[in-house]
Amino acid sequence: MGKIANNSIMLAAAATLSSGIYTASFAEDMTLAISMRSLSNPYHATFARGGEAFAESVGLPFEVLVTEGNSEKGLADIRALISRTNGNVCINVDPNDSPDAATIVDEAKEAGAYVVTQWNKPDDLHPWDHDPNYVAHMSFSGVGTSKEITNALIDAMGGEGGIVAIGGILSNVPAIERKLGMEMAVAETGGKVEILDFQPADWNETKAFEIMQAWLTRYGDDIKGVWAANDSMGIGALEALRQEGKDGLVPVVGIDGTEAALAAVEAGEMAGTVAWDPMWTGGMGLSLCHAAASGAIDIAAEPAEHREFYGTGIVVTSANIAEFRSRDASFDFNDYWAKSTGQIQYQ
Amino acid sequence: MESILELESVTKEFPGVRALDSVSMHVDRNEVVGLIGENGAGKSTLVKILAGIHRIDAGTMKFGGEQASFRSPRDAFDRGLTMVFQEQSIIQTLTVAENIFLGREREFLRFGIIDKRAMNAAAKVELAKVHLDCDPATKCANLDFAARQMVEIAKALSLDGRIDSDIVILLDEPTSVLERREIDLLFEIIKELKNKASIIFISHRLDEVLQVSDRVYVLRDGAVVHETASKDATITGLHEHMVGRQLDHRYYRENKQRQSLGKPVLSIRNLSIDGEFRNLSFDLSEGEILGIAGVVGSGREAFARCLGGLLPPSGGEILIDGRAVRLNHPHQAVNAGFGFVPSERKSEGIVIGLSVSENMTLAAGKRFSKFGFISFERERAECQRWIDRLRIRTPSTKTPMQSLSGGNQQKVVLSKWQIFGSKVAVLDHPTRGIDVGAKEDVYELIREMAEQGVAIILLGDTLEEVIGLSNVILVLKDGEVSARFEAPVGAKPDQIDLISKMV
Amino acid sequence: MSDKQKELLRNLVPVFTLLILVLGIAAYEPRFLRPANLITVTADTMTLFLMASGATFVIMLGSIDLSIQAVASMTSCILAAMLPMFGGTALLVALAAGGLAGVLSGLVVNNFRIPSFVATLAIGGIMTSVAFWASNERSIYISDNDKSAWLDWATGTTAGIDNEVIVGILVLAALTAILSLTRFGRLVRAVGSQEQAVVASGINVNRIKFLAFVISGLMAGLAGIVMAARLGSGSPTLASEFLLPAIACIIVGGTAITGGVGSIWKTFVGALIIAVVRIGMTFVGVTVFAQQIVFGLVLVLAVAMTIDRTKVSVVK
Amino acid sequence: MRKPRIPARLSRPTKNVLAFDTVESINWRALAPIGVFFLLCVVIAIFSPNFLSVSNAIRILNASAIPVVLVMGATFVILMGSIDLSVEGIVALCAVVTASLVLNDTFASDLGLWAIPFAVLAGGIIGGINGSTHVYLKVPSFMVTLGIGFVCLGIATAALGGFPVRISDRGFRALTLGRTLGLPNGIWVAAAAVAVAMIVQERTRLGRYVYAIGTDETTARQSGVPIERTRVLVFVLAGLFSGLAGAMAAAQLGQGHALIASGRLFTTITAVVVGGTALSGGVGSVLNSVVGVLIVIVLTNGMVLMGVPPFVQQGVQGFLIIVAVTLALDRRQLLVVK
Repeated sequence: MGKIANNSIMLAAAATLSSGIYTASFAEDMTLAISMRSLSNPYHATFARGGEAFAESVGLPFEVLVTEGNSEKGLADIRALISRTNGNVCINVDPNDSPDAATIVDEAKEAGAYVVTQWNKPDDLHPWDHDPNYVAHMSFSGVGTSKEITNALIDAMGGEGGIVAIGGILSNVPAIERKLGMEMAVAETGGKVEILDFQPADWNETKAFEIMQAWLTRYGDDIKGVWAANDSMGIGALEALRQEGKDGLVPVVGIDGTEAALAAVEAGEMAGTVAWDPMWTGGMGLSLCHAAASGAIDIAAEPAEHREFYGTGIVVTSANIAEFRSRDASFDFNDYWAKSTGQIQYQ
Repeated sequence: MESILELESVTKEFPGVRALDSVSMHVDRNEVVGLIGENGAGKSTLVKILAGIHRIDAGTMKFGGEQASFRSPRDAFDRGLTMVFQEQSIIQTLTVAENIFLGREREFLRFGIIDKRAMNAAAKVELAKVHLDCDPATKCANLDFAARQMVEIAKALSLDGRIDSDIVILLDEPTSVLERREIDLLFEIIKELKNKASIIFISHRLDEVLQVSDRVYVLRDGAVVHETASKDATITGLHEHMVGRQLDHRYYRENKQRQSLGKPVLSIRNLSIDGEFRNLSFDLSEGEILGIAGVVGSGREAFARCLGGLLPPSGGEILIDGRAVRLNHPHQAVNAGFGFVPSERKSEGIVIGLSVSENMTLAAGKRFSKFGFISFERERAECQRWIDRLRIRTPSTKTPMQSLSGGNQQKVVLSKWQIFGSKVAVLDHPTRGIDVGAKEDVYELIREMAEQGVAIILLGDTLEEVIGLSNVILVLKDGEVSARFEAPVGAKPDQIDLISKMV
Repeated sequence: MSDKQKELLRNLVPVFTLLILVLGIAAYEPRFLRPANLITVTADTMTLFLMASGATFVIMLGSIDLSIQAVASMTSCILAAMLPMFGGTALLVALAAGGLAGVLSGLVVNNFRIPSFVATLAIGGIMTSVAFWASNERSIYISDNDKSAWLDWATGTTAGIDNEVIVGILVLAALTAILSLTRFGRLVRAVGSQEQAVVASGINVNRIKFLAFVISGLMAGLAGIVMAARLGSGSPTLASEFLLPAIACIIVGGTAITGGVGSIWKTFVGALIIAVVRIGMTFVGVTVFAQQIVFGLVLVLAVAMTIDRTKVSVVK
Repeated sequence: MRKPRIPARLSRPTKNVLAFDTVESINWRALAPIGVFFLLCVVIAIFSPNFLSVSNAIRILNASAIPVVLVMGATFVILMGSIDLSVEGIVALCAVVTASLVLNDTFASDLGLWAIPFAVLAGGIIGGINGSTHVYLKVPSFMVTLGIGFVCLGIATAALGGFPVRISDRGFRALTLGRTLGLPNGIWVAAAAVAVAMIVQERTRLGRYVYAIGTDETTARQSGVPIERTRVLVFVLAGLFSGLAGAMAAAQLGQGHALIASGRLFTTITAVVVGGTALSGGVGSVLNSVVGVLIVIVLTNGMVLMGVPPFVQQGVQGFLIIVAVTLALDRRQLLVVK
């Protein structure tokens, strides 16, 4: 892996030489930007910090755009930014909904801007079809990591029993993938573990709290484990358990690796979570985008696994939480693919 | 005797109207002063000035010997001038006690909490003054109209003992909703009150005014035209001062009253609404004007609203041109041929946000539109014709309705049904609150409508109006017809005859 | 005459507000005024306007329609789900579904006499379920073929102008015609101003209300279709976070929330004000942390400026 | 002296088209929301007998605690004929304030339960801003509270840079986690809020003035009711309750962040209306709203208990709300339905 990265830097360097004239003036007053749902959740707040850290490292102006959960607003803001900068902009986008990615890529292409997308994009939209403006798509394997964390939950339950599962917004792509991963893991137990009920809580803590309460009435002690599609909902369920004095007795897992969830894992209240690395996706996405835009690499010449790749999602449980806390989270902005865990697979 | 309230040359003008013209009057301590006048004579303007709703333009008002100008009804109240409004100022969702002390709860506060027991006890004291025996904790919505009126009077009386200055209580048409025995009781209360307060008594029932008051002022066209001690006055004398002439036949255009009527239009058979009126039957022909007399609560308002489709009948038949019609909704009534001119002009007669022409064609809109699109020119032309014909004072057809005077607004309402082509016009107090000139225009229009063959049912503002305009008069009492008077030109029935059948 | 001028001035306050905002932003970042950018901003505003345009009728009645967001999402799902099989028919079905939502709202408000605030909120919930059902709980992509075959009228360009803008202007013209040239439009104003008097004049007020809700549903449906075309997909959450901005742009334009006063072009201007404030903040570079705060404050100030208090007696 | 009794004849004010106020119907109608509540309980219990367990009753009460506190304020605002859309903003901001003032992972402070007065005060101040802007700039409450709500959410986000403040003060969390006499403390706090609201409604000038203004603002003004002051104070009151709800939300979830109240707004208004309070003002009560909250919460709880498929839940909820309001609301008192 590292080898490939090194090679590609060489290639990129060569490319820089060849296309240097074209990009030299371009990179000068380039704007860097990040677009995402909102700043009011820790994942995206960290994502933005990653972007900011990279912008500081190269001394370029940096902007944050938010969609507020509204695709049209997200697109309008991106258009406004492209218009203001005359297309001289690199955007690391976490689209509000997957179809938005196509529109964003079109806009960028037309104006000569560069984009990297995160998480959401249509399966048939590929960076290599839109060279060079669509630099890359980064994601995490929703199904794979969900399967891993579900296995962690099943382990914590002792391998059998009923679980209840709290999902995200029904039609949301990560929500669908995470649910699928959970179902696959449960299916692999061959009936030892059973999904008692699945309810969507729309990523919302309070809804998860109320649903968990109702489950306690409906299933009572039959609930041996709680699966949540993100940490917020996991915490909501945990608090409902705490209310009944059952915190720590029924294992809960979430996904995202928020500080609250990590602390709950440390305290033994949650059985585990998946830590993405939003600092890395935010910073590295922008770094890669900038590299392509400034000509540091010839992105069109990069292989597919450098254009669509998974980041590292670490399953954190009580077993490895100490190790996780003490790990070296720093990374090199110029080592683009060091943390990649392979090309994105489509189901 | 000492004057508590003194008005000196008080003048009040509104755009286009001089509502009060140099009015001078005084109220002495422990005196009951009657105030009479036709609608539009300036009574309500005077009341609003006393209440602090309007300011005077010229002249002075003295209260308790000092120059006074009230900022608001509350201000007037606090200083001892309190009124019982014609339109009730009771908040129905509050209790009796809360209404009596609304805005004055301070005396019952214990650490910011209202001491309800103390408040109810105090209310009980006030209620005793009006001999109303009800639980002060009852919601006012659960009281009937008369009881609410008594609560209002009790509210006024609650000033007694709470302020040092003299108290003047203004009773604006207090008897109009009361039954006979309640009226008697009210008069007894007024007699008792005289020891504590001065009273201004406004009523259109002249006999009552003479019975209860010591002195009477007669207002006409915004001026005091007559002042007399009650013991020296007669009903007819006061009446002539009120209308300003001996009963004038021309005033009601009696010469234009139709002698011969057209074919029958409307037949009412045993019409009833539970709790309002019973077994009403009559026939009405083209060009005929049927006056309906009766006190409030006689069922005549409900009857008018029934024909407007606003109160569904509970029994009986209504036939137009021999065909039975259903009146469960206003649009059924309108399509059947009824044109209802409501007494509540501001809320039901006009749409304040629309223009003059838009109001005029509100009902007949279909005639002025093709495929739903309005033919503005046709509409404008038609409306302009009516504006000219009815002498409606408006700068243009597009003028917003709110900038018209009451009389002109009412003409617009009448023209609405004329334009629509209603066969039966139901006029519920068509001259309420409009000035004298406009009144005559309205009378003229009513005669014209009759001439064109519209059958008219009229609930008049005054008995005189009903008598003057009608071909035939029905008197309603307690929901039933108590008498029927033919009223041909030259042989009109007497007011006294009607009143005797009304109460 | 001076009264008339005052009236005209009062009517134009929203326009002045918009101009001041545009000039303010342009003073800071002149690129904002480039024609291409102005057209883009307008095009981006059109879905918001479409959603608010029909609801303007309902608000002019003195009622409110809180189902428009759910209706728009639903029609996007129906469109995206049906396009591959039924082609252009899907457009009609989706639009009809929007109208049907309006029919339901109208029936519930009229026949059960439930305040529109709650009735439309509840109908919105039902429409969300329909959207989940129609989309099989997923975002549905619209293929490029279908898009170019059936949705070009919404997303293409004509004579250099984005078609969204043209659709928006056509709707603006049509609805303005309905509001100011037809009897129905006049009665909407009358009902909002003094319902009892309209009832007493023999007008079937329920029919007026019903039609207003249907128009609102249709326009929300159209907004959903255009949104789906622009974003290339249908999703049960496609229009989320659109509801309050849509209501806001009606009010910011100067239409009274108590009814009786208002017009479609005011909503158009209101939508532009909302969009210009939002996009303007990105242009001026207001930090994203402050954007919501600035947006909230500007909203209140804009209404304080644009609302016509001469026609509303009690402010609630 | 003769004493007139209150005549038994029921009056019908002729000036209103559809206004009938008969004594019997008001009493019966006032109980309708309670009837709807019991009906709902019976239906759910048939499908899911667990519903009737004591532990589930406590869970429902517990889930109702925060909404109940919220509707206490919202009811007064709605009784006045206005509306408060800033609920989510104020709750979120006050939850952040609370979380930042107790022992937490972000700021060095440790006020413990003393943080609550600050949160409530903060809510009251925002309510005051709502009220004064509404009254003195004459902007409809709908827009003022919408705008101020955005501002509050913005501040809550900006103050923390998007991260939550996590509470590490166990003592403070006892506000909702602890139990007294077997019931979670949150329920007691909500009960206290209801008691306060009842006193305000029934026994203070403010409460009485709210009804007076909601019923007939002009008459109230003429009677000397200070309209402007009352309106501002009602928004302050609503802010205070929202502030308290914010503190409770922080205690319940152990953190404060900008999204902590999302979804609360429409639940609150729906509960008030389902309880039988008219959006046009004047009719209703805080007790009605408590029943309204219970109906809404039981509905959510019941759908999970009965296993209603997730994708139709919103539809079922919408349908049932229409049914509930149809049964519960005394619509005959409304002249016109808007």
